[in-house]
Order: sequence, then C-alpha cells, then structure tokens
Amino acid sequence: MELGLEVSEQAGWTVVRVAGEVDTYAAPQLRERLVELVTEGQTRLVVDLRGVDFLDSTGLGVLVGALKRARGHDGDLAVACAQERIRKVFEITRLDRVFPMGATVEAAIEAATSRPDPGEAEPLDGATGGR
Amino acid sequence: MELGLEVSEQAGWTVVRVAGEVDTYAAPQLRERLVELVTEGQTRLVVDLRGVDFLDSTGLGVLVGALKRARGHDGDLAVACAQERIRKVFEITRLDRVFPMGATVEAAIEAATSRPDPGEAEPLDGATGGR
Amino acid sequence: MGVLVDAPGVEAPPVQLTVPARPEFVGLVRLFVATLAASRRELAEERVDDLKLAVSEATTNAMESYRSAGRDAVVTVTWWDGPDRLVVSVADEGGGFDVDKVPKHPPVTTSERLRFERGLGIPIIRALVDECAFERTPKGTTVRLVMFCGPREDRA
Amino acid sequence: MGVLVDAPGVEAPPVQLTVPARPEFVGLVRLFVATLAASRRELAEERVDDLKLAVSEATTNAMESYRSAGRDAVVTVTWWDGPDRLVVSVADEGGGFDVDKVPKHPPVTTSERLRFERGLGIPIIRALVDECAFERTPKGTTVRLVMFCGPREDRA
Ligand SMILES: Nc1ncnc2c1ncn2[C@@H]1O[C@H](COP(=O)(O)OP(=O)(O)O)[C@@H](O)[C@H]1O
Ligand SMILES: Nc1ncnc2c1ncn2[C@@H]1O[C@H](COP(=O)(O)OP(=O)(O)O)[C@@H](O)[C@H]1O
Repeated sequence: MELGLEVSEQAGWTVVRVAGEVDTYAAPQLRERLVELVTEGQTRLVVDLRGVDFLDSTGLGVLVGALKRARGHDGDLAVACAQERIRKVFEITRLDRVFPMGATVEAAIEAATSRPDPGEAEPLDGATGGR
Repeated sequence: MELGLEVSEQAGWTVVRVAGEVDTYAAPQLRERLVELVTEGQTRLVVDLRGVDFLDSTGLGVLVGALKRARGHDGDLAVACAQERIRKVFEITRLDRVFPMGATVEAAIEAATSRPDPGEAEPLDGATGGR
Repeated sequence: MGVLVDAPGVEAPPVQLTVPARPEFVGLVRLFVATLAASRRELAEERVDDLKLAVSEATTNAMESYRSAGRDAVVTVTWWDGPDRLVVSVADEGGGFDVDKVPKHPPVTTSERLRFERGLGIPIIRALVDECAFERTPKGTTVRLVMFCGPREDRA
Repeated sequence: MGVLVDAPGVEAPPVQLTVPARPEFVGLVRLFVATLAASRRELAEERVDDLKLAVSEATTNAMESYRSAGRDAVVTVTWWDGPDRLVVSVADEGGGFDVDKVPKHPPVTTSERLRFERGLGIPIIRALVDECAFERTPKGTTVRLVMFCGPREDRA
C-alpha cells in the first residue's frame, strides 16, 4: 500500500500529513519525503499522524532519523497524534519524551515552541515540552 | 460471521432480509430460518439478498431447497438482488430461470405473481416471469 | 509443482495458507485471495470476485472431503503470482474423487432440478476461472485454478 | 512444537501463513492476525492491536534476517487458538541471533539516543505480549508470542 503524504504550511511550520500504514514496506516513502524537505531547508516540521492506522518500529526509526536531521539544522520535528493506539507506540518506547507531541497540529507546534530551547539537540531530562 | 436475518411483511409476502456472507459457514442459519417460516405457514417468501456481500453454491442450495418446500405448500420463493456480483451466481448456474427475481422486493414479488402459475412446481421453459 | 505452476515466469516462493477443515475458516481463505488479488491492479474487480468465489467453492469442497476425518484435517491454499497469470491451488487429503464421475444436474427447466441442492460448486468454478484442473494426489485432491491477467506492475 | 504450544487445551491443527520474505507481505500477516484475533470476542480491541503490532515486528525482523538470501526465503506465521490464550509463532531460516546480545539503547534523555533509528522492535514486542520467547532453530529463529485471554466462546 502506498502512503498518503500531503505537505502544507501552518504558522511557519511545514506540516506533513501521513495516511496509511507506516511499516517496513511504507517507511522508506516517509523517510524519503522528510529527507527531501530538510534538504530543501524546511527544518521546522510537524508530522501529522492522525490519519495513520498503523505505525511500527520502522516508522518510529524514520521519525527519529528525521528529528536528528531537523535539529542538526536548528529545526525541530513535532508529532501530531490523536489515536491512543499510535500514541501507545511512542509511550512504550519512551519516544514521547523525545518528540514534541500534541493531539492536533496546533498542539504539536505549541509543544515544540514551548520547549526550553527548540534548537538544542535533545531534551536534557524527562520534562520536555512535548509531555 | 453471523448472518443478518430480518423478517417483515410486504403486500402479503414474507420478506427475509439477509445481510452478510452466505457461505458454507452461514448457510445453515439461513436454511433454518426459511424452514421455520414455511413450517409456520409462511409460504410466499421473498429473500432479499441486496445486503449480501457473498453468496456461494451452498447458499444457492439452501434457496433451491426452500423454493421446493414453498412450492410444495402452494407458495413460492422470489429473490430480490441488485448487485451484479450476486446476480452473476444465479446466471452461471441458470437458477435465474428457476427463481422469480427482481432488483427490488417489489420487482421480485411482481416477477412471482406474473408467473403463469405460481403454485406450479416448476417453470416449463426458459421464459419465466423472473427474467 | 505440476504443469500450470512451472509456467514461464512464475516465481518461487508462493504464498501459502493452511487452515483447519472447518467452515468458519473459509472466510479467512477468501480474505487471503481478495488481498493478494488486489495487489494485481490490472485485474478488474469483477475478476477478483470471480477468483474469490472459485477458491471459496474449492475450499468448501476440500473441507467437506474430510467428513469423517479427525481433528487434524487441514486445507492448504497456495498462491502463485505469475507475470501473466494468478495460480491458486487448494489441496486436501480427504480421500479424493473422480471429477469425471460427478453426476450432472437435470436441466433447470424440469421440476427434477429442484431435487438437487448440491452439486453447483464445480460448475461455478469452471464458469469463473480461465483454467482449472482437479488432480488426484496420494491422499486426496489438489484443485488448481488459473486466472490470466495483464502483466504485473512493478511494486515499489 | 515447544513448551508454550503444548500448553493444556491448545488444539491441533494451527492456522498457518507462509509469505515470501519481502516487505510487501507484512500487511497480509497483520490482516491474518487481526482476522483470527477478531474471532476471539473476549479479547479487547486494544489487545488485538497489540498482538498485531507484536507479530508485525517479529515478521519484519524475520524478513530482515534474510538480508542476503535467495529468492526462496519465506517467513512462516502460525496461529494456535487455545482455550485461555492465543499463541503465535514467527519462524525464519535467516541464520539466527542471540537475543541476549542485542545492544541496548542509550536512555531517551541523552542526545546519544537520536543516533539510533533501529532496535525498537524487540522492546515493543516485549512490552505488548504476555509472554515471548526467541528460540534458535537449526537454520534461524522462531519467535513465540503468547496473549492470555478469557475462555473461548463456542462458535456456531
Ligand atoms: N476436494 C474434493 N474431495 C472429494 N470429493 C470432492 C471434492 N470436490 C468435489 N468433490 C465431489 O464432487 C461432488 C460435486 O461437487 P460440487 O459440484 O462442488 O457440489 P457439492 O459440493 O455441493 O456436492 C461433491 O459432492 C463431492 O462428492
Ligand atoms: N529473526 C531474527 N533473525 C536474526 N536477527 C534478528 C531477528 N530478530 C531480531 N534480530 C536482531 O536483533 C536486532 C534488534 O532487533 P529489533 O529490536 O527488532 O530492532 P531492529 O530490527 O530495528 O534492528 C536486529 O537488528 C537483528 O540484528
């Protein structure tokens, strides 16, 4: 199955709306798109996972890679996610402490901008803006 | 999967609305219901297959059995069926020549009542009211 | 695996599903077929439905072949994705039968016809697929169904 | 078939799906699990999702174990429907590994963490199922996953 990937702008952030199942088959499509965006200089990203039915470790890995890349260019990567099922995957892996997260795109941006220093490479403790 | 089976009355006919997949697993449920109805004296039956996603030879067999039973009690059994996919199964097996059929319950009843002699045990040639 | 399967360009390995010979599993077989067929985008929806029904009929027969069997009876459905065709086999070890000796129905235009509730499965299979073969195996039957289709699109 | 499967009341035969070791088939494996799990109505939807994800992760690993394999590499997923549990195994012949030697990630609170895009599959599996075992087989690995659930309802 192909992934749905729509890019738009919101409040100075680049929003990537993802639809479908982000698994080992589809994750490369997402990686490619995110790398492209950062390469084009769009380093403030929101990945909107609200239309995603399934997300596995491969999908998480792509997001971690893109986060590292975005922060390396003084940007950030926030995650919008409303479904308990998807949120759970972040919680299990404790990546909800790494990504700024929110239940809507607005909330995800808010979480990213209220972090102590969005340009910094990592949260220094568990109390990040994303929680 | 359980079959949906709803019984109602229309123009003096007993309408059995079937929903789901009528296969070897579910067909016994349909058979049981139809036998019950004929036993209770409801011998003018319309089986409404418009909510059926799948019908196989087992399902057809149940309908043939019920038709025989209904006609044996001077009744009849008409079939309402709108989907090409389901209709095709009747056509392949030429059972569209045996059952009075229509795309709606009204049309199915019309096909049954316009047959030369609805109480007769069989159509005598291919030109039955159901075509 | 026989003539049909050694057709040029049919790649190993196939996809295979084994289910207990019980009616509640025939729906899983249909889902298997529908899902695999859907990945061949050049196959029209109607033909996917045809293949689904044909495999379902063969599976029902395979399950019924075990009428008196123990609890370990299974039916194995195997799917080969060829460049120009789909090949599906349905195998049982239910004792086998001679397809040429299966009795034919009286014509639908006679009242005799209504005596027969069974015997529609094989005619339906024959009507829906492009090729079919009923092979005897040491312990049962393998039904092979072939559906021709346009050349496979490359997957991403 | 190993300790977990010989658990009391687990009936033969299992349901089994074999797919080529290619990413496009992991979706079929998930559909297989979701469909079979759905027939256990006493299993909450959240736990069906958990099992689906765990099996998907194990299948992805099994597929990746064949990185340099030929075209006949397959992954076999087997489903046992026990009275008080579901047991799923995922088997490959991709050479095997020692689960105790898989490196651990640095804590998420350090910047080191971002260097690792991989290595989340096994932690996710462990978090989601009630029991899991990574068994070495002669040529590869069999991962067994167990989900406890209420007693099975009788099917019609
Ligand atoms: N796989 C099989 N193993 C044994 N006998 C079979 C098999 N498939 C078909 N048959 C025989 O052929 C007959 C006709 O099959 P079919 O046309 O599908 O109708 P039905 O299954 O309704 O009788 C069956 O009744 C059975 O005796
Ligand atoms: N079935 C398997 N066969 C061989 N090696 C495996 C298997 N499953 C896991 N591994 C090894 O364990 C490592 C960790 O697996 P996992 O936690 O799923 O993360 P990832 O697959 O993303 O690396 C893998 O990188 C691989 O080396």
